[in-house]
Amino acid sequence: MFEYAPAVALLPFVSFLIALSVGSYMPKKGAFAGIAATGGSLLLSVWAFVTVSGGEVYNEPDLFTWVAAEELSLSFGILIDPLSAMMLIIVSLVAFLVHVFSLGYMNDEGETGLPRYYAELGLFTFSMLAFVYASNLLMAFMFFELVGLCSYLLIGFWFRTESAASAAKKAFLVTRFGDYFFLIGVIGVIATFGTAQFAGQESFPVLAEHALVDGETEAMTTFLGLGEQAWVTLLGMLVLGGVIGKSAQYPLHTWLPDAMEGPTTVSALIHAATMVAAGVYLVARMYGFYALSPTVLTFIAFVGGFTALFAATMGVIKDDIKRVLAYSTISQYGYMMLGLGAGGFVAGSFHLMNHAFFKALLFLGSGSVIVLMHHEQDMWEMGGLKDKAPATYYTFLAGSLALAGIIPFSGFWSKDEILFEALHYGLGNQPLLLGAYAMGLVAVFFTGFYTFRMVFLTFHGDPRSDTARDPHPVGWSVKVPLVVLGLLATFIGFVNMVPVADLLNMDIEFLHQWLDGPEETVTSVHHYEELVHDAAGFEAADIGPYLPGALSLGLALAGAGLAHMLYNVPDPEPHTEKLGNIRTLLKRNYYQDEYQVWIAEGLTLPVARAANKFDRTVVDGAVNGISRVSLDSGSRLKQVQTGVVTNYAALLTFGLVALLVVVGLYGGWF
Amino acid sequence: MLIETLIAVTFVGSLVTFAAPNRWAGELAFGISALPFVGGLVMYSQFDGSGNALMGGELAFEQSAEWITLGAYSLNWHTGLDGISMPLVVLTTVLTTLAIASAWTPIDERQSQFYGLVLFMEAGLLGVFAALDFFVWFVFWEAVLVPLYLLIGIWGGPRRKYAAIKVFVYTNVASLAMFIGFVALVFNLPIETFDLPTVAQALANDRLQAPGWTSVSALKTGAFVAMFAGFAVKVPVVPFHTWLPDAHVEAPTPVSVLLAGVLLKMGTYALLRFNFTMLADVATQYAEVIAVFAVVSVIYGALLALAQQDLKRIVAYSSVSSMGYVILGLVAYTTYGVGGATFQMISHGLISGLMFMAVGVIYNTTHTRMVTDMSGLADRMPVTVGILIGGAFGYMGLPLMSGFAAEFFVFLGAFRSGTLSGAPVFTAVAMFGIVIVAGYLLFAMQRTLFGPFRLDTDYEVGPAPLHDVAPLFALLLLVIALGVAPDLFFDMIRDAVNQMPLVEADLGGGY
Amino acid sequence: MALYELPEWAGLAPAVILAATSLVLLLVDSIDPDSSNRPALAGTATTGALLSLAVTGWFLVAGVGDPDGRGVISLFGGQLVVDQTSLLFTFIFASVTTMVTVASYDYLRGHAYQAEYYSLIMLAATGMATMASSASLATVFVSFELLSLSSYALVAYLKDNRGSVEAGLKYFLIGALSSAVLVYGISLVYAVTGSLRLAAVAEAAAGTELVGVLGLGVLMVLGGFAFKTASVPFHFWAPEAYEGAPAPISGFLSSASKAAGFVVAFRVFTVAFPVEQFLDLGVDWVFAVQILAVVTMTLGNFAAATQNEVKRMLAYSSVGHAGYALIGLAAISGPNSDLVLGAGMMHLLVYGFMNTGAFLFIALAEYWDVGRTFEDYYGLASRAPVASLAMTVFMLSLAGLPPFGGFASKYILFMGAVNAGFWWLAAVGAVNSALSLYYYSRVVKALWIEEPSDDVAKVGITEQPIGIYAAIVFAAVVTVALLPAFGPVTETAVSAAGALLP
Amino acid sequence: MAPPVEYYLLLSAAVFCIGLFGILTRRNALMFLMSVELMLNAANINFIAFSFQHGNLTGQVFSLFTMALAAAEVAVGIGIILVLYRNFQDVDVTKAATMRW
Repeated sequence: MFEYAPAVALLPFVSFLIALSVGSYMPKKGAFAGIAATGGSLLLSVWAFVTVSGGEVYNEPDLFTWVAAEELSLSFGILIDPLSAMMLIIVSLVAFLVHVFSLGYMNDEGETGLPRYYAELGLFTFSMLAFVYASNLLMAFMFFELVGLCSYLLIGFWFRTESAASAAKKAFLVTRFGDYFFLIGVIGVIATFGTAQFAGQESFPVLAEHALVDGETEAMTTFLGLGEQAWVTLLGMLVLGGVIGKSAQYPLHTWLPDAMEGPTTVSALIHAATMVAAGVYLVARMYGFYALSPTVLTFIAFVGGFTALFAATMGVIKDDIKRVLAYSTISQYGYMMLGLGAGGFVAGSFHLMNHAFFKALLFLGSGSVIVLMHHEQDMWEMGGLKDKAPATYYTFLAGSLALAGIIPFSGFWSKDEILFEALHYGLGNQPLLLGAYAMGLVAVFFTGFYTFRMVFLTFHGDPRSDTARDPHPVGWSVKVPLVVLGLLATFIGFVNMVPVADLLNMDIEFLHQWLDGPEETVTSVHHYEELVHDAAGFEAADIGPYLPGALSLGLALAGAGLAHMLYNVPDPEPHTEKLGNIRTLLKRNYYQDEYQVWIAEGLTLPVARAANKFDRTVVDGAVNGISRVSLDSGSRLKQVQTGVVTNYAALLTFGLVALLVVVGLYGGWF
Repeated sequence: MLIETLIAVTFVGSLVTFAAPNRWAGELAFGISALPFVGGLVMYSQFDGSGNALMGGELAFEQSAEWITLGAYSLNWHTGLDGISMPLVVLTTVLTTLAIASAWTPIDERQSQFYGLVLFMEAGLLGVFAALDFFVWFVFWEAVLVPLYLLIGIWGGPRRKYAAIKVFVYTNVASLAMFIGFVALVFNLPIETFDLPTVAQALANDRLQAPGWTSVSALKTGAFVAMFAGFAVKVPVVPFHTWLPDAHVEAPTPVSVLLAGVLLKMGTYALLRFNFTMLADVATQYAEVIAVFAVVSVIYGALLALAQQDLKRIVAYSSVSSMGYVILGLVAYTTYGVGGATFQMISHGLISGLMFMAVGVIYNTTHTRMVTDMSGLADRMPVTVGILIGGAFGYMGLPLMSGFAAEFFVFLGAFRSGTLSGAPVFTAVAMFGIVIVAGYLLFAMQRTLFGPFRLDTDYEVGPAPLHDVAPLFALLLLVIALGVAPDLFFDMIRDAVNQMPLVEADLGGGY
Repeated sequence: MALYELPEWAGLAPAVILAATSLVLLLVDSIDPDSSNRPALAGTATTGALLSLAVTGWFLVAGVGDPDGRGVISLFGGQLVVDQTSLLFTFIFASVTTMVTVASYDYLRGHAYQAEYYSLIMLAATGMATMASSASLATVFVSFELLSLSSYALVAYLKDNRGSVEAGLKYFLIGALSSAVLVYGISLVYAVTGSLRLAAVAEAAAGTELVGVLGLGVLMVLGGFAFKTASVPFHFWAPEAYEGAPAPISGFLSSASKAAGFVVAFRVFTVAFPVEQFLDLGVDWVFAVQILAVVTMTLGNFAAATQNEVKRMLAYSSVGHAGYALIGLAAISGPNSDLVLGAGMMHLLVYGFMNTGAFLFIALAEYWDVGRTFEDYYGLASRAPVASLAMTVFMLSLAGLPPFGGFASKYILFMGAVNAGFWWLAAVGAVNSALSLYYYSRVVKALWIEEPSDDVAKVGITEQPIGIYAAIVFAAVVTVALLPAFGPVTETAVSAAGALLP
Repeated sequence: MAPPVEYYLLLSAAVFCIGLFGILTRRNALMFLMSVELMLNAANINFIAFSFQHGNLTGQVFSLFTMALAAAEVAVGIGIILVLYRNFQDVDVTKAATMRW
C-alpha cells in the first residue's frame, strides 16, 4: 500500500491549491476541500499505521531526485516506521479536527480572507506531514522551513493589526535564528557522512555509530581538526539549534506567546501537532545520532528541564487564557526534551503524543470559550461558564487534568515516565540529570497550579461580565472535535502505563513495543537503549517507579489544591500582588523579550546604520573624491593656457629646453 | 549559427524599435523580444554541449570565423555555449522579455528609444555570454555600457545624471584595468590568438613565459589582481559596490530588473571564466583572501540593506550580499561550490528581478518607495503583495525555491572545500547572511505590506493591471520550478564545472 | 587596371590631383574673384578630393607600395617615396578633405572669397600628401610649410571674426617659431650627417662623435613635428586655433593636419633616426617621445574635462588623442613594434573620421547658431535626432566604446603598447581614456538627457543643410562600419609600419 | 683658410638665441616676425657652412628653400597682422587674448 504514501502529504497540498485558486467560489470558502483532504490523509495514515504494525517498515530514500550529481546526489524519500506512522496519525487527526472546528470558529464569524486561511492551513498540514515522514535530514530541513513559513502566514492572518504582523515576523525571525544553526548542521552532516538518511544501514546515525562505537573512523570525515566524538557532538548541537527554535525552548521561546495573535485554531495546530512538535520530533527522529553523545543528551535534558520550570512559573500569573496555554506549551515541550535528553526515547515520544491531544483539546476548548465570550480572552471577564457550556467545560476539564498530570489522565503517565527516566539515570551515573529532574519536578507543582487557576477562573465562580452571563452558543462543529479529543486525552495514556505494568508485572507497555517495531532495526527503541547505555554510557540506578510517581502526583495535586483554595470561590481575587517584585518579573517574562528586542533593534540596527554611514561617507566618498580631485586638477591644469601668445612661446621654449636637458643628461651628451 | 541569429535579430529589432512610433513601441519591442526568448528555449532544448567551454569541452552551437589579423595575432569571431553560459543566455532572454512587459506602465515618454536601447542591451548581453574570443567578448562587454548609461540617464529618478555617469565611468575604468591585465597575460603566452579556450588551455599547461621584467608567478598574480579588480566592480564586491545602489535607485524598474538580473552576472560570469578557470592556481593560492572579500560582501551588504528605508535600496544592497555567496562558491573549487555559484547567478537573476518588478509595481500605484510612507498595502493590492511575499521568501532562501537550492549548494560546496583552509568557518560566517536577510525583508514587509492601510502620498491605490502582475507571476513560477527541480539547469552546470581545473568533483571523505 | 603601363611618377597621382584641383580653383578665382557659385566651387573641390581618394583607394587595393605587392616606388632621387604608409595617410587626408569640402558648401553660405578658401584647402591637402611621401628632410620641410602656410590662412579665414583672427595669429606665431625650431634642427642634423635624405642620414649618423649636436637636432626636429601634431609643449596654438577657426577647418586641421604631422614623424624617426642605432649613440629620442606622450595625453584630457564650450573641449581632446597616437612612436623600442606603430596609424585613420565628424557637427550647430556651450546643446536630440545620433556615435567612438571604430583602434593601440612591454604607457592611456569618457559623455548627456531651458529651446532649427548632413552621416556610417570592417585596416597599417621599420 | 666649423655653429646658435630672445620679449607682431626671420637665418648659416664643410650643395640649395619659404611666411604673417590690426586696432600680440583656459 505504501505506493500511496506520498498522497498522505500531497492531499492537503492539493487542497491548498484548490482553496487558493477557487476557494472563494466554493461553499464555506474551501473548508470542505481541506476537511476532505485531511480526512483522506488521516485514513491513509491509519492504513499506514496498520501496515507498519503488520511488520513492514517503509524506507524509500529516493522517490524524487532533487540533484542527481554522481558524486553526491540529494533526493526526497519517505520513511514510515513506527515513530513516523504514529506521528502521521497525530498530525492528520489534529489537522482534521482543526479543520472541522474552523467551520464553527472561523466561518461563522463572517471572517474575510477565508480562502487564504484554508489554503494556508492546507499548506501547513502538507509541510508538517512531509516533514514527519521525510527520509533524510535535508528534506526534513526543507519542510521544517516550510512549516515556519506557514506559521508566519497563519500567525499573521489578521495582518491588518500591527500586533499580528509583528508577532508573525518575530516567530519567523526567532525560529530562523535557530534554523541557521540547523542548516549548518545539515550541511555538516552531509559533508561529514556523505548522506543525510535517517534510517537504514547507510544512514548517518549508523555511520556515526560505526565511527564512534566500532572505531571505523573512515566512515566519516571531520573538519577543523576535531576528533570524531567532538565533531559529532558539535553537529548534534548545531542541529539542536533548529529544535530549540521551533520547539520554543529557552532562550528561543519568546516567539511562541506572541504567536497567540493568530486564530485560536491555528494556535491549536501549531502547539499541538505541527510547528512546535516538529522540533522535538526531529530529536526523536535522529535519536540514534544524539544517543551517541552524552554531552548533547545532558544538554537537551537540562534545557528541557529548565524550560519546563521557567515557562511554568511565567504561566502562573497570566490573565489571558490563551497565554496561559502558550506558556504551558513551552513548559510541556520542556518535559519532552527532558525525557529525550534523559535517555527516555519512549517517554519523550509518549508525552509528545499525549500532549498533542490534550493541548489541541485545550486550545480548541479555549477557542470555544472565546466564541462563547464574543472574542474576549481575559479570564477575569469570564467565570461561571460551567453550567452554560457543559460540553466545553467537561472536555476542557479533561484536558486540564491531563495537562496537570493527574492520574489517570494521559498526561500523568507520560510526565511521570519522563521524570522517572531522568531520576534513575541521574541516580545512576549522570548526576547532572538530577538537576534537570529537580527542575522538572518543581515545574509539576506550578503546572497543577496555573492549569486549575485557569479552569476555575474560566468556568467556576460567578460570571464577571455580561457576555459571561449570556454567552454566544457554539455549534456541532465545535463540540465534536472537543469530544473526540476529550476522550483521547482521557484514555490515550493507558497505552504505556509503566508503573502499572511494573506493578502487575504484565507486558502492557504497548507504546514501547510499538516503537520497538516488528523487528530490530536501527530506529527501534531497543537499539536506542543500547546506544544510550553503550555509546553515551548512561547507567540506570535500580529504583522503583512508585515513589517518584507518587511524588510528582502529589505535587500536581498540591498545585491544583492551592489554585482551588485561591480561585475556586464565587468572586476570586487576583492575589498576584502578594508576589511583590517577583510579580513584575513574571509579568515581564524575566525580560527575555526585552533583551532579544534590544539585540535586534538596540544593537544590530545601530551597527547597520553606522555601516551605512561609513559606506556613504568613506567608501563612496573615496570614489567621489577621486573624480572630484581629477576634475579640480583638470581645471587647475588648464590655467597654463593663459591666452597670451608670448607666454605660449615662453612655455614652449621652456618645455623644449627641459626636454633637451633631461634627454641630454639621460643620454650623456654633456 | 543560432546564437548569431539571436544576436542579429535582437540588434536589428532594436534599430526597428528605435524608428518605431512611441505609441506601440512597447508592444513591438515585446513581440521582437519574444523571438530571442523562443530562440533561447529552442537552444536550451537542443543543447548538446558537454564539458567546459574553455577546457576543451564539447560546445553547443559553436561558430567561428576570421575577423581581424593583427600582425601575427588573429582576433576571430568565435561563439559557443556550454553548461555555464547556456542558462545565462536563457536567463537573459527571459528577463528581457518580462522586463519589457513590466515597462509598459512606468515608461511614458520616448518609448521607442527606451525599448530600442533595452533590446540593444539584450543583444550585448547575449554576446557577452556567447563569445569565446576575448576581443569579441570585450566588444559586447563594453557595448552593454552605452545603453545602460542612457537608460538610467534619460528615464531615471531625480539623481539619475549622477548615477548614470558614475556607473558609466566606474565600470569603464574597471574594464580598462581588466583589459590590460588580461592582454599582458596573453602576450606572454606562446600563442598567437585571443581565443579564450586556447588561452585557458595554454595557461593550464603552464606555457606562460615570464617577460624580462618579472617572474611568471608575479605576472600571473598581477594579471589576476587586475582582472579581479576589474570584475569585482561589475559584480560588485565590497568595497567596489557603491555605484550599485545609486544606479538601482535611480534606474527605472525594468532597467533595475536587467541590471540586477543579468548585468551583475556579467561580472561573476567573467570572474568564473577568467580568474577562476584560467588562473585557478592563483585563485586557490589566495583563496582565503578572496573568501574574506566574499564573506565581507555578504555580511556588510546585508547590514547595509538593514539600514535602508528605500525598498529599492534594500533590494540593491541585498544583491551585493547575494553576489558574495557567488564569490564564496567560486573560491571553494568544488562541484557544488562553483556549480552552486553559477546556479546562484540564475536564481538571483530571477528573484532579484522579481523583487525589483514587484517594488516597481507598488511604486507605480503609490508613487513612493519609502518604507515609512506606507503600510497595509496587502489590503489594497493582495495579488501583487502575495507575489512579493513569495519573492521575499525566495530571497530568504525558502526551500523549494531556487534561492535555497543555490545557497545550499554554495554552502555545501564551500563547507567541504579542500582548497580553502578553514572553509567551514568561512561558510558558517557567510551563512549568517540568511538570518540578516530574513531580518530586513521581514521588517520591510511588516511595515509596508501589513498593519492598517496608510499612504502618505495621496494616490488612489487599487489592484495593479494584469500586464504588470503577469511577469511577476511568471518569475515566481520559474523560481519555484528551479527550486523543486534544480537539475533543469544544475545538471549542465555541474557537467561544465567538473571540467574546470582544480575543481574537486567528489566530496572526498572516507566513504 | 594594369598598373605597370603607368609611369612610376603616377604613384604621386593623389597629390598631383589635389594640387591640380587647387590650381583650377585659383584659376577660377583669378577669372571671377568674387564668384559665389557655391555648387561649382564646392563641387570642383569635392571632385578633386574624391578623385584622389578614389585613386588612393585603388592603389591600396592594387598593392602599390606593398613590398610583397607592386613594391615601393621611390622618385626624384629618393626625395619622394610612395609606399603603403604614404598611401594610407593620403587616404585619410583625401577622405577628410572630401568631408570638409562637402560640409563647407553650406558653411560658407554668404562668405566672400570662397574660391580661395577651397584652393587653400586643396593646397593644404597637397602639402599633407607630399608630407606623407617625402623621404628627405628637404621635402619634409617644404611640404610642411606648404601645409602650415595654407592652414594659417584658413584659420584666419573669417576676417571680421575676432576669434578667427586671434586664432590665426596665435597659430601663425607659434607655427613660425616651431618651423624655425624645425629647420634649425634639420640644419643641425645636416651639420652632423651632411645629408638630408632620410636613409642617408641614418647611414651617415652611424659612429659620429658630434652626439650632442645630433641629439639637439633630433629633438628640435621632434619639436617641429610636435607642433604639427599638437603635442605638448608645442600644443598651445591648438585649443585656440580649433576654437577660433571655422568649424570645418578645425576638423580639417585636428584630424588631417595632425595625421600629416604624425606620418612625417613616423617616417623620419623610423627611417632617418633608427631606434637601436641612435640608442647606441646615446640619442634616446624614444625617451623624449614617451615623456611627450604621457604629458600630452594627460594634459589634453584633464584640460578637456572641465571645458564649458563643446568646441574647445574637442580641441583639447584632440590634443589628448595626439598623446594616444604618440604611443605608437613611444613604444617603438620594444619587441614587434610594427604592431604598436601600425596601431598608431589605425588610430589616426579612425580618428580622421570620428573627429572630423564631431567638428562638422559643431559646424552644423554654428550654422544653426544654437550656441557653443554644453547648455546650448541641451535637448538638441529632440530637435535634430539624426545629427545628434551621429554626434553620439562620434563621442562614444572617441571615448573608445563599441560598437564603433574608435573602440577597436584605441584598444588595439593599448594592446600594442602592452605587447611591446610598455604596459605602463597603456595604463596611463587607460586612466586618461576613463577620464575622457566623462567629458565625452557630457555631450551625450547634453544632447539626450538634459531638458532644454526655454531660451535654448526657442532657437529654431529652420533648415537642414544637406551638405553638412551628408558629411556627418557619411562620417558616422564609416565610424560604425570600421569596427566590423577593421580587418583590412589592420593588415595595411601593420604591414606599412613593418615596411618603415628597419 | 676658412675658420673651423665650430665657430659657425656658435654663430648660428647665437643668432638663433637672439631671435628666440626677441620672440620671448617683443610684443609687437612685426618684431616677432623679424625675430623668426633671424632664427631661420641662423639655420641658413648652418646649412651654408656645413654644405661647404661636407662639400655637397644640398645645404646651399636647402637654404634657398628656406629663404623662399621665409618670404612666403612673412607674406602670410603680414596678412594676418593686417586683419589683426583691423580687428584689434593694434599689432600688440598680447592684446589678442580673448580665448584662454
